[in-house]
Amino acid sequence: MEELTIIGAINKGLRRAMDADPKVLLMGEDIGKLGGVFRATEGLQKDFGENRVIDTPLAESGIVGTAIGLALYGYRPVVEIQFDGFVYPAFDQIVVQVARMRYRTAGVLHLPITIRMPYGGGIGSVEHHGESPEAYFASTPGLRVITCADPSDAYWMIQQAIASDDPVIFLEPKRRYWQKGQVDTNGDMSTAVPMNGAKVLVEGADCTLICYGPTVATALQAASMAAEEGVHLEVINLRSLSPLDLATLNTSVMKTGRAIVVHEASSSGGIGGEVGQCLMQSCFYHLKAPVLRVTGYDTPYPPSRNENRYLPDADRILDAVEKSMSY
Amino acid sequence: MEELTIIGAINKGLRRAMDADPKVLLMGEDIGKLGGVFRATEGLQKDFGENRVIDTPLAESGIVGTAIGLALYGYRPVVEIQFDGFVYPAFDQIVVQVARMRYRTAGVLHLPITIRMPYGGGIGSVEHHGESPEAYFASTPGLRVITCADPSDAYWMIQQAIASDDPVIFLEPKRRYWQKGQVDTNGDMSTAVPMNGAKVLVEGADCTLICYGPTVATALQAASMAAEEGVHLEVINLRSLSPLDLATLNTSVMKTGRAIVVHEASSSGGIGGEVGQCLMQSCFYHLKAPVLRVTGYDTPYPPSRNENRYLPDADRILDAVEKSMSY
Amino acid sequence: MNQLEPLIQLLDNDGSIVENSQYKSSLDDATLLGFYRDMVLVRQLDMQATALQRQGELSLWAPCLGQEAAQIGSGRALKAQDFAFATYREHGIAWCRGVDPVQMLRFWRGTVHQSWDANKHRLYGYQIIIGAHALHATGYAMGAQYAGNVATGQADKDQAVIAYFGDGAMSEGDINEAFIFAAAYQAPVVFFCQNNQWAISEPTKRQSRVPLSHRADGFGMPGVRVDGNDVIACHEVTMAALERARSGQGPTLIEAVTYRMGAHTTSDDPTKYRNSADDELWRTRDPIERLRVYLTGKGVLNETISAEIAGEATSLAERMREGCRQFPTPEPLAMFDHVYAGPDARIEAQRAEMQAILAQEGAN
Amino acid sequence: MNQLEPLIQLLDNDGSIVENSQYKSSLDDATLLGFYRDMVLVRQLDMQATALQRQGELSLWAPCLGQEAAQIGSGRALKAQDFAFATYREHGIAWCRGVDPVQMLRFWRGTVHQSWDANKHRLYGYQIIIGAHALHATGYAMGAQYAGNVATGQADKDQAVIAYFGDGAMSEGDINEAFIFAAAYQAPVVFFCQNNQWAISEPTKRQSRVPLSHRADGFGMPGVRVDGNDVIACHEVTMAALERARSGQGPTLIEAVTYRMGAHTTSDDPTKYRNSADDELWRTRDPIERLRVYLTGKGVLNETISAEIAGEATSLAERMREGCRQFPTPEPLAMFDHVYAGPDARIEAQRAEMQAILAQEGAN
Ligand SMILES: Cc1ncc(C[n+]2csc(CCOP(=O)(O)OP(=O)(O)O)c2C)c(N)n1
Ligand SMILES: Cc1ncc(C[n+]2csc(CCOP(=O)(O)OP(=O)(O)O)c2C)c(N)n1
Ligand SMILES: [Mg+2]
Ligand SMILES: [Mg+2]
Repeated sequence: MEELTIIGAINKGLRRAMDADPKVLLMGEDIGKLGGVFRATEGLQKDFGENRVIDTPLAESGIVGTAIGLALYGYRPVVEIQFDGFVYPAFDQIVVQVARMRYRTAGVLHLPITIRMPYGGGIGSVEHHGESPEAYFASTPGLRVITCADPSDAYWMIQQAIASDDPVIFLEPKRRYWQKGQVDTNGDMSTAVPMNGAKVLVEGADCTLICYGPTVATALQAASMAAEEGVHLEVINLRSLSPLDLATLNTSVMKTGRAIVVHEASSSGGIGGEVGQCLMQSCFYHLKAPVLRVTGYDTPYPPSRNENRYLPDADRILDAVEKSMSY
Repeated sequence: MEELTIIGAINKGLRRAMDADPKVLLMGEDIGKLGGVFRATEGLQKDFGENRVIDTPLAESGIVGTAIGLALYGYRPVVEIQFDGFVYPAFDQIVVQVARMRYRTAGVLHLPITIRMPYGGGIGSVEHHGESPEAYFASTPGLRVITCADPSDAYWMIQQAIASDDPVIFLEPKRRYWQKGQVDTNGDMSTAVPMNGAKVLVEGADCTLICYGPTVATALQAASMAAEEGVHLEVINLRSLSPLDLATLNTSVMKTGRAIVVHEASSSGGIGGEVGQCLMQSCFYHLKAPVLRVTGYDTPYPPSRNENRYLPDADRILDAVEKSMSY
Repeated sequence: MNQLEPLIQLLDNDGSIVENSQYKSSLDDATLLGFYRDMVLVRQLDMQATALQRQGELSLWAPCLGQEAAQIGSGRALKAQDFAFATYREHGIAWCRGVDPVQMLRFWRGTVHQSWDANKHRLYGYQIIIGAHALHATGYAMGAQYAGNVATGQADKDQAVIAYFGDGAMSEGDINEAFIFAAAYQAPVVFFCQNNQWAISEPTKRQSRVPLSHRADGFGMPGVRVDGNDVIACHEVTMAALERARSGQGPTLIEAVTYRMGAHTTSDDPTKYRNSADDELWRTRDPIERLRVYLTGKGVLNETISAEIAGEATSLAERMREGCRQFPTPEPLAMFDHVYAGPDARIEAQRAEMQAILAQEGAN
Repeated sequence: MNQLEPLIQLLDNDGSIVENSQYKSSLDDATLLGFYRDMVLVRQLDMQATALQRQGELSLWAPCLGQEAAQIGSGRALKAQDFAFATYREHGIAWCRGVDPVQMLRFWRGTVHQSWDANKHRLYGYQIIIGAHALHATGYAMGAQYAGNVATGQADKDQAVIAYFGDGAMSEGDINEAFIFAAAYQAPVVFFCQNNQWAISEPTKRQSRVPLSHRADGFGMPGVRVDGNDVIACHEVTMAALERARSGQGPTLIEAVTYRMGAHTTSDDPTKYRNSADDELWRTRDPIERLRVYLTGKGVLNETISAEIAGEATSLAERMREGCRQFPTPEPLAMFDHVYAGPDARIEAQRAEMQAILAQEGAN
């Protein structure tokens, strides 16, 4: 066991993946000497060289597009998109090419590409540095979309993403990068929790809180506040946004009869609606209240002096719990 | 009253908008001499000149990006994206710039841009010509997303979109382009049904079918088949995918207690889940069955020889009705 | 505009050899005769496919009529170890990469999204999204470099990659980013732009006021402008660029000036936007005809050989007609295959739903 | 690499006038003194903003330290009717467009997404997305053309547009598409690339092996390479390009070779990726210093005037410190304004939710 931050765990996970497989390449803007603007790749170019940790020209479509070519050649590229807000120039290459190559070629070609991306708000920065674009990717067939919320998951899930034969969008909760936790860095990937499964973090009988990435810490906080009031929330870290681990969610909601989805992205068209719809279909007779959502608002991301009002907090979650319990 | 096809109605609507406002410009690939690959702009360059019907270089980001500049100058650009599958290179300009300009500038700048796009499958073409990307746009704050299903709506909604001070994604159901209907081309835009409202097409007490664009005709067919069996479906054409006209949906579902959303796009992350979630929240005690979805599958769009299996048809809708009624 | 600029030409429109200070023909008569046969057969396959579309057997076809020299000349310059990325129009390249014309049709009939095994033919399938594949080609070339398969000096090992696209594509961001990456990493990739003068209804001048090959310089790579209807020049120029790439000297942009003699696709009606005078002019510059004149003049081509090739063409056409109709209609359940590497719960549920529908239909 | 290529220079590093066959200084002493004052004050505002960030008053700042000549030289070439589109680093341009430095800080303090009224200053606000605004600039320039505000010959009417971006931006698809559109329509736009040698940690050679100005030719527009630390040359070159644009002769690309003397932003640590020798070298090429030497030599600048300007700088800094702290923290409810032109049911419901939260907090 080793104490690591999330960003430190990603760095170690990348290193271990590169050690394990010489086909693993890292690509992105400023990932070499600088080690990335968040230092996810710190020290890796020094140790693995410029041919495996590749500083790219400033062109996101170009980065993903050339990663596709490298993957076709037999490499396993790991692409860093510097910030969530800069992924859109690569959108075409991601949703039209990366997502569909296997389907298009009936399995002849496939693209084991991982696209890493810091996402979410709360770091007090300027426009385009606080976005949650996960729904765009989660609604795209052919992509796997996962996100970590603690150093142990960060360490293992990045390795699982790289080992996956499907393309993976790996979302990193940037405002939690410096959150610390124990990681069993001597462990083995095969015994780590699979990346496509949800995890029950806290058991509780009254209502299920479904969260992921940056909102996991918020949900845990809300759960302990509720517990003090005698309300027992079950907290589930979704981890995989596509596919959804509905089996785990169903078990929980069949027990509690209530669910609240918490995410930073806007409500409309977000993961929350999809989860709610799925739960309505699978747990119709068990639901004592509608699935509720505590999310960012249906506006663009606001200026940072207002972001704490925009982001779901424990109070808003507890209000929703109260609302749910009142049905 | 005049009998027009949907594509003919769009052409006439564009012409009328250009006549009414000299600031209206059309931009796109092949929209000039050729009149667009579907002939939506046929004859317009001849009558309005090359400065108002602008053939652009082959670069979608460039088209939308320059349309933004033209809008900032005071024009009202109407952009044609040749096919749904070619909109993604412009995604960044659409979701990061077009959608947010008003918010970013606190109302100082705004972009009255209409982005027209044929969408949906069923025309037997090759890859990228049968897509339904509406959810990407509908989940983007700042955009309005609308779609027509008959010539009268096509005629009026395109004019309303152009007149809107918000940017509008105008989705045209390409396999219905040649569907005919009566249009009151002498009417007045102010008396036409507003573009952001849903329309009840058929009243019925048993179950609500919610559809839009290309699936409206399919839903109507299903409704008449059901009527023969004595099941009365209420058919609602959503028309606006963002914002959703929840008032109209709520009224219907509070009456019927059942709802089925029908669209061509994949199920996961589609409009159906958002509609279902909203209905669960607003009609929880009225719902006799979960809101169900009849949609394209969670795969990329298949080769065209399989597309009729992929697209929702009346039989699949009736199966869902049966399932809903059996709760 | 474009056709007035100087072009590299080795065989002129009258079928005579032209001297060029930089390039010379390295081709013997047998090879040239082979090219001639290639071009005739590719034209045949193209016309047959167009006919099949007219008969309702294909949903669409993008003819390469008039572009045979550009495609055969460059396509025959590729070595087995090279890799090609093409658009929807490069049937001649597919031909050179050993794809059976019957197989080519599967995509256009709507039975599959890709007609052939890209690894087997070392040719990526038909790509519809304009420009996107130029980046894939560049990345693939970077891969060759990282793998140590460039500049080894071993003739059978050093790899190059070629990316085909049109004049219209030159405006897409992706193409320009491909130039950036290729130049930055000195990737062994050749960008082969067939300037067929039209992007659907838009003439090349809508995209650029200067010859497209001029674009190369400012990106830090050489640009070459070649007569795209001269199969010899296309071959030599491409050979040189590929060799440059294989030996580690980096990318090249080739602009082959040719003409789209037919419609953009079978859905298109070019009479809407271009005048027949241009069509007429370019009919007199037919890329096959000039090679025929040259080879006939040299006595390499004669009536017997012509008849032989015509016979081959006839049976190719026949094989296409028959083969096309015999493609199995895809199984509805195949729609659910290959979305992910392994099974996915959602998709399996939907597959089961479809199975139930099929079972019900079977029962009725 | 880049700095060894020939550059247009009118004032050399020692503060002496250089002869140039194509460009001459048209500036009188008073104007030059004005430029000097501009540069000193812009440097002051930049350093003050950096300090405010260090003190926690701003969340971020992107210094323009070292780029004052490029910005003042070009910014002062704009006429009132022109329009500018800049990135996050062009505080000198905002200065030239009459934006109060105090206002500039609002964006960086996180209270608004745009610091000033773009229409009033005819300068679009800070743009973060690299390259995107070059297309907006091109479209705006097309608008000027369609509106008949180009090539009328009326000095106060003809409009030009200028788009600023960096060396890194030259790799983005959007920039290259902007070149395509600008050239295709001969739009009155000047692309002003400040090659400050770095895109965060990446040197310009990661983006291009040839000087960036060379990119222009192949797109069909002139490219000019200018000493970006020479305010006179920057001014003349930009004046000429803008005039070309206004008179209907189309776009120009200007590459101003300068150096980012500071960090990329206040979040950046350049010691991680560049060595101090370069920093030292460029400190000797300070754009303000050479103008100071020149003006002092000519007797235009003296201690009195210097002291006056220093005084202005001091009070500017003071005003910034005070003003910055006085920006009102945005109302939480403002978050719901301006998503759409009119009210939207979803957003109004969410606004009401927030109102309830605020009311509850108020009650507690
Ligand atoms: C990204 C994208 N935009 C638009 C289209 C529609 N489209 C198909 S072919 C074509 C013209 C292409 O012209 P060019 O690059 O010259 O190639 P050619 O067809 O002449 O071979 C267009 C606009 C597309 N396939 N992809
Ligand atoms: C589309 C996009 N990708 C990445 C970034 C992150 N980023 C911000 S500034 C920068 C470097 C820009 O370099 P350059 O264009 O030379 O301008 P400079 O900062 O040197 O003025 C990068 C990569 C961004 N803002 N936008
Ligand atoms: Mg072409
Ligand atoms: Mg720079």
